[in-house]
Amino acid sequence: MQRPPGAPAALQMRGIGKSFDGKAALRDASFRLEWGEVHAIVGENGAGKSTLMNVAAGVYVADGGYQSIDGEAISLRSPLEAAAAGLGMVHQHFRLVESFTVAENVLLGLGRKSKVKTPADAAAIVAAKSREIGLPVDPHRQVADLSIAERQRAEIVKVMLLGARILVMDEPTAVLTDEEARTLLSFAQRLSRQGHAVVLITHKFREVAAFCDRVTIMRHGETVLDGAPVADVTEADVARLMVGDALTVAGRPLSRPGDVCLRVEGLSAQATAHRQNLNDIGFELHAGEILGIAGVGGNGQEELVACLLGLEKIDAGAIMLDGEDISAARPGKRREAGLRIIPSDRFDSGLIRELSIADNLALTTIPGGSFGGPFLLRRRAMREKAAEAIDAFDIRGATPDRPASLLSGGNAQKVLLARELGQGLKVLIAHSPSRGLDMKATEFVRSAIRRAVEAGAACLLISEDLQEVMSLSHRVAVMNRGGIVGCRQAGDVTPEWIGGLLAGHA
Amino acid sequence: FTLEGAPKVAFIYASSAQDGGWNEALEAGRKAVEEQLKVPVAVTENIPEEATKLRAAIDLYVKRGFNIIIGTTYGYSAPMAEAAKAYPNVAFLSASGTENGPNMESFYARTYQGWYLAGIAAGQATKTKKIGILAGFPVGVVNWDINSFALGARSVDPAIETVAVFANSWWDPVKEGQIAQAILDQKADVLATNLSATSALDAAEKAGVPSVGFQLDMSHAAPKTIQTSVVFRWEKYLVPTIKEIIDGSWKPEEFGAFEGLETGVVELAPFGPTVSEETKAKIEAAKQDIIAGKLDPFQGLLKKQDGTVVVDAGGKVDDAALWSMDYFVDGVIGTMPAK
Amino acid sequence: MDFLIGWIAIIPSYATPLLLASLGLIICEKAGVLNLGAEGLMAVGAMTGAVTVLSGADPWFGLAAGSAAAMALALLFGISTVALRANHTLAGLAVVAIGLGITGVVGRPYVQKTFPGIPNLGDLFGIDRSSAFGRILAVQDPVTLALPILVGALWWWISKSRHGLRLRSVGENPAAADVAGIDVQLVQFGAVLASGLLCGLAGAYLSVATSHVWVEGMVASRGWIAVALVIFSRWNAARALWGALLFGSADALVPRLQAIGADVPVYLMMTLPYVLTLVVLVAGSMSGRRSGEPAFLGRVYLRQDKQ
Amino acid sequence: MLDTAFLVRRQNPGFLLTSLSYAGGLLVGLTVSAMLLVHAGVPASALVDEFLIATFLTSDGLSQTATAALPLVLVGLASAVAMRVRFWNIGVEGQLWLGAIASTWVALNGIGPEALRLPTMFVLAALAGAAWIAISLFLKLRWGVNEVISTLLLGSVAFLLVQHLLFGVWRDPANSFPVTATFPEASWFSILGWGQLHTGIFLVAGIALSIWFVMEHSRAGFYADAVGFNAKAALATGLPVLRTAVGLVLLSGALSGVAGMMIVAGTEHRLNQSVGNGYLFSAIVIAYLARAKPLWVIVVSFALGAVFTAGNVLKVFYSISEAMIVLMQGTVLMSILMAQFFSTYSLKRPN
Ligand SMILES: Nc1ncnc2c1ncn2[C@@H]1O[C@H](COP(=O)(O)OP(=O)(O)OP(=O)(O)O)[C@@H](O)[C@H]1O
Ligand SMILES: Nc1ncnc2c1ncn2[C@@H]1O[C@H](COP(=O)(O)OP(=O)(O)OP(=O)(O)O)[C@@H](O)[C@H]1O
Ligand SMILES: [Mg+2]
Ligand SMILES: [Mg+2]
Repeated sequence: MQRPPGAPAALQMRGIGKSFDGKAALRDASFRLEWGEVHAIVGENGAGKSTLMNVAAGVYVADGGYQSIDGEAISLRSPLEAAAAGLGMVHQHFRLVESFTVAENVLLGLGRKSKVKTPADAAAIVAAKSREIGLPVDPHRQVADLSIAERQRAEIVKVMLLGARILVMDEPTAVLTDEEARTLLSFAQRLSRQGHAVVLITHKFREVAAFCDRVTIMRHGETVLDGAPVADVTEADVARLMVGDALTVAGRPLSRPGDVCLRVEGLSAQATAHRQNLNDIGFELHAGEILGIAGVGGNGQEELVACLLGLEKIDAGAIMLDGEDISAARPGKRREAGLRIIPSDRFDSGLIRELSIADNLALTTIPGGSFGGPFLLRRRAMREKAAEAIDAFDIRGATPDRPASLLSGGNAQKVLLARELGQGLKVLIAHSPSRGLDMKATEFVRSAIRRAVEAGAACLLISEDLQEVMSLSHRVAVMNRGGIVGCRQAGDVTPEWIGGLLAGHA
Repeated sequence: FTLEGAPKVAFIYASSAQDGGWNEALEAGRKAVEEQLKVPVAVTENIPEEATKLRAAIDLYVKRGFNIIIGTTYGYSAPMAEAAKAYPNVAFLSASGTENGPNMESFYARTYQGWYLAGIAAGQATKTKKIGILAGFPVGVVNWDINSFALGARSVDPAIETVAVFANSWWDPVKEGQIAQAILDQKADVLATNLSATSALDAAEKAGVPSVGFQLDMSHAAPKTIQTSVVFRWEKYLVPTIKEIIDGSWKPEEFGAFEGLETGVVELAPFGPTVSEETKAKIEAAKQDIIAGKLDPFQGLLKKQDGTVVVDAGGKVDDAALWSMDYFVDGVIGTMPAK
Repeated sequence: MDFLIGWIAIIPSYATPLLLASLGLIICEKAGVLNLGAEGLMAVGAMTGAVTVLSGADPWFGLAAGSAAAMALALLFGISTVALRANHTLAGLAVVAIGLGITGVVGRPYVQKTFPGIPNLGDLFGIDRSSAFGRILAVQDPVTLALPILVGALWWWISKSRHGLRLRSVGENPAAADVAGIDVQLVQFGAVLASGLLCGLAGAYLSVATSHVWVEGMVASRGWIAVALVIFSRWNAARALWGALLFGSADALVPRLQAIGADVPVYLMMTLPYVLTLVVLVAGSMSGRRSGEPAFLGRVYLRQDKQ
Repeated sequence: MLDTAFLVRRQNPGFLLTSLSYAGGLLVGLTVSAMLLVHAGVPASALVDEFLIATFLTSDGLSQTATAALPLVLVGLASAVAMRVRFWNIGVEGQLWLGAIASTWVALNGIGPEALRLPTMFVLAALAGAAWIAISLFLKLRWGVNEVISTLLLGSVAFLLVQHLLFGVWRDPANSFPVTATFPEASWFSILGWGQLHTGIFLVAGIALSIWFVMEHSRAGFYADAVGFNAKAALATGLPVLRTAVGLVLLSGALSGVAGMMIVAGTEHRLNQSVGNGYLFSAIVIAYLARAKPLWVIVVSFALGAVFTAGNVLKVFYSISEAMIVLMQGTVLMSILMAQFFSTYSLKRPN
């Protein structure tokens, strides 16, 4: 339902600049969103996509530039003003109060003028809306108890309920299953057909191709392609414009699985308020092999990783690394035995924001005695080692002394890789290693893992991204409700098989 | 002892000089010194009872030519004694102190004599045969007030009991009011306070119960019901002593100055409306007996709360034993914190 | 029996100021502003209340004046923490110092001057004191009487009402509150002022209602107890009531034991309120409850920070 | 300033701007304080003459400052090391009292050979302080009891314990005042001949430098930072999280305990009810202003010691009350805090 040419744009931004204390995030960026379209914004990590949309949503105030909604020039000072102008945004980092239920979060967002006054009423409309858009959400559950994917669904439903005419979604599908992503995006498409305008920030070209009308590409804070019809661009065009050069895609490691490296038998752990239970998980992982674990987030993946690493106690079962039971050992000991991990949340349990990059890189080896004896710490050696790693892994924006917090997502992930793929690696547990990364960074991560496996390491790849699991793994297992519900050689895996195993999922 | 240089006097207080009680009573003495002796007098407040801080203050004063230094709390005593050794030509007077020397004298008053008289007033007034007293900390100078008060009341009627409670603070009017209530709840119908705050007297006035104040005349807090207050008149000690120091005739007492009703350092404030003429006469007689040495509040036979004998009939508690008094006498209901 | 009645009757006078201050702190901290300044706020309330009554005003007006003055100090606290984003812990300590200091300086001429306080229920309604209940009720004052209602209302307001939801959201996740259209700073300012109001009332209660006199430092660490009670209550107004009663009753017990001559180690007995509070706290924690601490408590929110 | 929309955080304020904002805050605070003093009757000319000169430019003033700073450095470090592992030690005074009790016990009972009297006091004071904080630590680790409240409450308990002893076994037998007998000289730090400064300064210097070295140059210090910033990540990367946290928290208690010893053995030579008061406020302020950095703790402690010295001068010569001095401290602290705003944030309006 395209409007006639000449009609005012839903959202128009021109010459937008925004810098944070001298460092420019946006330079002269522009964007034009029409009513009735789904408009994709793509770009590398740090290109300024979120910043641009945060400016549109009144979270950031631009340094300069022109902005209008439905033809009317505006200068927003707060998210409230943006909401009043009819713009709603699903933020990349969810804006949910963890100690509230989903319904309470919605009630909060509805504001004072809404007719919905009680959590019970809010719960009713949440349930209705979530059915309508096909994203299941239990309105009565506390957000703290939800998995990332569930939170994402709750956040989307919340913003939908606020009744925006212009809907901005910042990487909404990063943690959804393909099925859920499809449902959400077709809903977005429906919305646009009803005359609303939708912005979709994403790193996945297939979503752009399948669900979007036009695409805007950003690089280094500038708009390099301003709203071209999707039909006119190919994936290669997009990649080239985003990155400035072509990408090579890594496939499955060219290695043949060797001896059993990691054996997990009958692993079980009780559920608690915040935790899914694990029941009787068993698998074998061979050297030189990638075992992929597919499944919807929140089905025990986090818990499995925590148990393997030793952050959580198990109630039954054994974890054998090279024939030795490590299920009672503390995390440090497991690491010494060759266990490494890339966690799903980099800054939650992988890197320490406030510490320097050199410190972060040395974190795991210092307890073992590197960089000085049992007492002293040789900072100079740490710095030198870090400089080498920064070089070797091409970590942009890093110097040994800068705090890790200043790194972009992709580069932070590289720091993690540099550390975890280092000496002594036997078993790598990679949990959603490319979550939220752009194409280039994703390829970098995947090929690094590939190289490590080809060099003889074993890898347990846990991911919600089916494509990732299927293209990298030698074998694929499926996880559902805290258990492994099936396992096959990669060659025999079909989406239907996986879909069938996941069907039990609510 | 001879003073070097022109006399300059300094008073050092541990808290505010206007505390409505102990310090303010000394302040009255200080003002008298200033007016009557026409010497420069400086005042410092809030020097905590810590050696370093007190010593620093004393050093500053001495450097500025002050040569008569008066400390106002027992907590100053030991550091003052050290300073006295370091400055042999400076005179030190230590209120409720414990140390003495060639240029240092501790001074306190026989407050128990006044409290004995107050006890007579209370004993005359009580109908329930129970009176109460609220006090700060269980130190000798407080314990003897409580005991003497109880003994004074018992001199009227040996059946009278005295409820004594320590507030564990010198200035917490909130707690004092609450404790006053606790004492009144024990059916005490006279309430005395050994503290500076007036909230106990206020509670007594509300309850329509006669009361006794301390340190200053506290009648303003309970104009209808107060009987009297046991008050200090420090000028009676400070003016002559400082005069002697200036004259060069001062000789510190070996065990400190310890005066009582006879010099008027301790006395009773004017009686309130609830005190009968008969009571007044009784109190006056006892006062004269004490001054004449015919009566001592702590004369035998004196028993402790638990019945053990302190002194036999005919004997009396000597000064050293007074200072270390850490018991209640027979007739006091209360808990002595620790032994 | 007499002992029990007397004890029960006096407990509210111990608990009321603690509870009032804790309630103020709970509101403030629910909005994410850590408030360690209670001692200073209470000091200002106590002094202003007393000085107002001493200058001839009605005691009720004294309570109001105490609250207002503490609100002024709370405003300074708000400017520093909410507007200028100063460290909450240190700003709280500065408030304690300023409050204690300024009352000592300004209140100096008013020390130890007795004044009339607010009447108790016995005086107001001529309650018959022959029954135990009458004896207990008669010595209470209207403020104490109103407290359970205040607690109930606050509890409902914070945990059930939509305003409470907004208040809590600011302390839990100000970024979420912000995009929900809530003026984070405004809510925090309001909460800080509310803590000034209630802490000031608590302080004024000490001077105007309980002791009818003012002396320097008369708050005597009660502000710190209130800070502890907030944690004890897990930021819940209803539980703060029980905490204050628990602490108050233990505190009231020791002098009463002395008054009947009970042979107890007094100083060790005086540790009872502290130890008891700790024991109950531990018992609560053993049952593994969430602490209830607002997630963003004491931290600085800036909209344009990288989330 | 309230205009949230334009406020951005400076990514890297730089040394100059940070120092400027500190200095500016200090200056404003001092100016307000000076005005208060003048209002209270201190002649403006005297402010410089006596107050500044007497405090900073006389030997007496400096030695007093140094003496006062010794326990301050210890409690400041105590607060700082706990802060490094995110343990809020609000019970510094309680642990200090315990240290004072332990050293008093050693001194009064002549425990151990005379030559080793001070070392014995030191060790026992450290152990006592550590033991006292260990209660809170245990409650936190075992049942997750908030340490703010447990250390605060135990601080009050410790003080009552001191009173129990002072009014009990340790009361001055001659006068029954709550002051212990003066310690035998074997339990005194000897005077260095410069004011009341005593040999305790060497102990404090040794401790402070060791802690600086440990925190900045050792593995333990590295662990401490990691654990403090993100305990979960530290655990996941294999650091000995529990050992580090426990070690530093116990160290914090021990340092407070030693501060108690420093006071009774260094300057008081006896125990009474008031020697430990006020150290909590100082400890927290020092640790925060020093940003938990050991060397800065030393600097800030001396600055605070100077404030105390200056306060003493004001009290003595101008009858300035403690309340006024506390008010000035609060004012200066508040103004330094507020001034941080200008180095931490900038206000950027669209052009
Ligand atoms: N609040 C902020 N403070 C400082 N820098 C910021 C802030 N927000 C964004 N930036 C910086 O601005 C640049 C653009 O960031 P932005 O989040 O817009 O990128 P993006 O395109 O959304 O990347 P991604 O795909 O990873 O989400 C980055 O360098 C980022 O670090
Ligand atoms: N505050 C900052 N100051 C200076 N440089 C920064 C800052 N934040 C980010 N950068 C730089 O900007 C680049 C992009 O970072 P950015 O934060 O956009 O990553 P991101 O991919 O958006 O992260 P995430 O995926 O976690 O949102 C990096 O090179 C980083 O070094
Ligand atoms: Mg980003
Ligand atoms: Mg983004």
